[in-house]
Amino acid sequence: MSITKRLMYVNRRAPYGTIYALESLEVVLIGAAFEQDVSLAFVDDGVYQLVKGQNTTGIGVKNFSPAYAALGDYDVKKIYIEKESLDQRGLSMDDLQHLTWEDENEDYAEKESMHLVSREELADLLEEQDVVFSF
Amino acid sequence: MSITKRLMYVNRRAPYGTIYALESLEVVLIGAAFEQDVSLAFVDDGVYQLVKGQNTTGIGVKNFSPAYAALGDYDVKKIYIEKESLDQRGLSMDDLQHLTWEDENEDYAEKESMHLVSREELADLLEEQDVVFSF
Amino acid sequence: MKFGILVNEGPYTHEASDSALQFTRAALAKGHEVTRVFFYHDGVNNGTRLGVPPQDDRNITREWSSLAKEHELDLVVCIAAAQRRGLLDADEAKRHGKDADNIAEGFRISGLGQLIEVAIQADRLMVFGD
Amino acid sequence: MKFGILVNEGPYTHEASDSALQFTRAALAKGHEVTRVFFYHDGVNNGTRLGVPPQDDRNITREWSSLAKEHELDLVVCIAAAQRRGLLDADEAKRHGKDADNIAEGFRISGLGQLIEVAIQADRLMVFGD
Amino acid sequence: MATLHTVNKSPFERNALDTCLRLAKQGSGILFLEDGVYGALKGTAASEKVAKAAGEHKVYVLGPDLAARGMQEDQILDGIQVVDYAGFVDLAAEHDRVNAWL
Amino acid sequence: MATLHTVNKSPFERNALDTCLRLAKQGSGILFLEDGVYGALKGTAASEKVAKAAGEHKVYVLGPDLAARGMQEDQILDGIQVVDYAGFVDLAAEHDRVNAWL
Repeated sequence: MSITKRLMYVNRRAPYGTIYALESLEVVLIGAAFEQDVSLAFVDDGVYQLVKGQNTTGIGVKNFSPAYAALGDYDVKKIYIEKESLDQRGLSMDDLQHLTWEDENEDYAEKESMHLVSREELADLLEEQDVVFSF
Repeated sequence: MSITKRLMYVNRRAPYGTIYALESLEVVLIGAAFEQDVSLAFVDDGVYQLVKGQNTTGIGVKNFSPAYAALGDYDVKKIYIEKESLDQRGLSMDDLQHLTWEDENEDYAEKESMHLVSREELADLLEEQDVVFSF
Repeated sequence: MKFGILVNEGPYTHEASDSALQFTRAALAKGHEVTRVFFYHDGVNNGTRLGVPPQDDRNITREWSSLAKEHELDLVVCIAAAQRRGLLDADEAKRHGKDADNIAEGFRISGLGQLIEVAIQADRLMVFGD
Repeated sequence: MKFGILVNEGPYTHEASDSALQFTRAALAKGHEVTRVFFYHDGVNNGTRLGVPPQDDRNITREWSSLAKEHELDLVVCIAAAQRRGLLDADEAKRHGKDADNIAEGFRISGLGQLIEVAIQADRLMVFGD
Repeated sequence: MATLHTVNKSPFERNALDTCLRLAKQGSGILFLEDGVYGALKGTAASEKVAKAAGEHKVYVLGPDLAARGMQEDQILDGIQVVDYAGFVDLAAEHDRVNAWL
Repeated sequence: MATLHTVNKSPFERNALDTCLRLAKQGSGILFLEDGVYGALKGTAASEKVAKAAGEHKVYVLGPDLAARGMQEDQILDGIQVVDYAGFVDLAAEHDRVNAWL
């Protein structure tokens, strides 16, 4: 397929309480092979997916949070975090994993994947998409 | 079994959007055979379960609302509706099915099953139970 | 217009699969194309042939199967989600050493790529879930 | 003390079955009795033997089965909820003319009366759901 | 024609409607279906914000889901249009994309 | 020892915590587990009401669910006690009944 579409995955659920966060990430990783214009938005409880230091030993469930760090290698490098969602939860970007990607055109320089956006900016981004995935 | 326990079913979900309301009612009807001290509470979106005039033809799903009228025949006659939940939804008792039971000790006189209760009254009722079922 | 349909919840438990079915029927009735129906998360449970719903209620799996037959719909169950939840076809059962399978007529098991593909090919992706 | 456990959601999809499993283990470790674990709504899906979760994650059905074996737990799947969702044992499959069954070792199918019964007999009913 | 947003959650139980209203651009379409139809009713704790939204967007509600829940069309807030499944299909086709706030 | 209430929902996504706080008698036990543990944290939009509740009830949070979500014990509101699954069992045994606000 030679069509390139703008696909955005909207993540609004906390991890572990339900499977949506994990199975959404599985779609993103598989979808990366299709070379589309992909972005991820973390909104509402979805911001909790990226919180650092997750340790699932005590609940006996697989910790899938390290997989987000691989997104850059899959060329998924547009990750938007809604500021209002962080604020409501008393979180800042420092509480989240720092996701980056390496730019092979600039000698593999490490570049920023995470973008803090306001509700207005996120609303604009949503409006630019061809497809919005929600799980 | 000769033990008699106070069992309360707490219904907090709207009908049709999910199956909880229907499958909760199925437990109540089966449970009636055990001759326990049973009551039902309708709280939050659970009050929508009793709204009159449900017509599911258009969604192709079975309308189970007529089954509530049978509760009296099953000797389930303590039905509590939280006033705060009705108020929040702009509903009154007139919008709900009127559920009754027949008192065989009084020549099958029709008696009231529905009781409008305040949050404080419902909190007291919850505290008197041996078992609280929630689905 | 081409529609892709994504169903995220199991039958009966959530109205999502009913809504998806009604939308699909209405889209076909209007002459639109439904390129693919993809079942993900608990949505894979729509594809079991072992369900025995009460006689006086709808049989959602059978409705999907007969709609698929009538309109040559492509009903795809996600393989990863299906494995996790115990929805297998004969090949999958054999591959994993299981002694039975349970997929219904008209459904096929395939990868998540089929979801991305229909999202790209269709004009609209409709998501039905919880 | 006697505990009854009610599980309302399927495995993996919701943390409820994990929580129920952890609670059951902890209660048994403290010397309490777990009179019965009753699976209702999508909880019946905990009882399928056809699930193939990823190798690097837990296998919830297998954990219930082995806990049941070790402690002679009574794992009961609601018959009405199970029929709707396609979870059958050999007898049920035969009765409904189905060509396969999918119940896992250590689980049995029975009526809702078993839930009421354990609610009456146990000292506490613990509800795990969505 | 911008985005069609769908809301299938009760506004009293979940935050889906609030998030939809926070992130929908002015002039969007918003369709209430399934338990979301409770958001379309007059006289509730959610009516004020939905009435305001109906001034900024085109708001629709799925008739079959309303009827299933025993709600009549005269209980619907002014400015909200009732559609059937065929109308839902038309809305999805007319808008540029559909965003489901699950 | 009255009722143990359990809340397994995020206070930002659902109304379970609000209903629990509305209907719990003073002196109840309230345990946050699963996604409910987000209700136990400092500095959130829910903190004020939970802090108030911690003055009227005994409030607990399940440690394994906190750790899974990357939350540390110093992020917990004052007056909330962290328990493990064994502690959860003890709470259930000590109270007269358990009410799960699903």
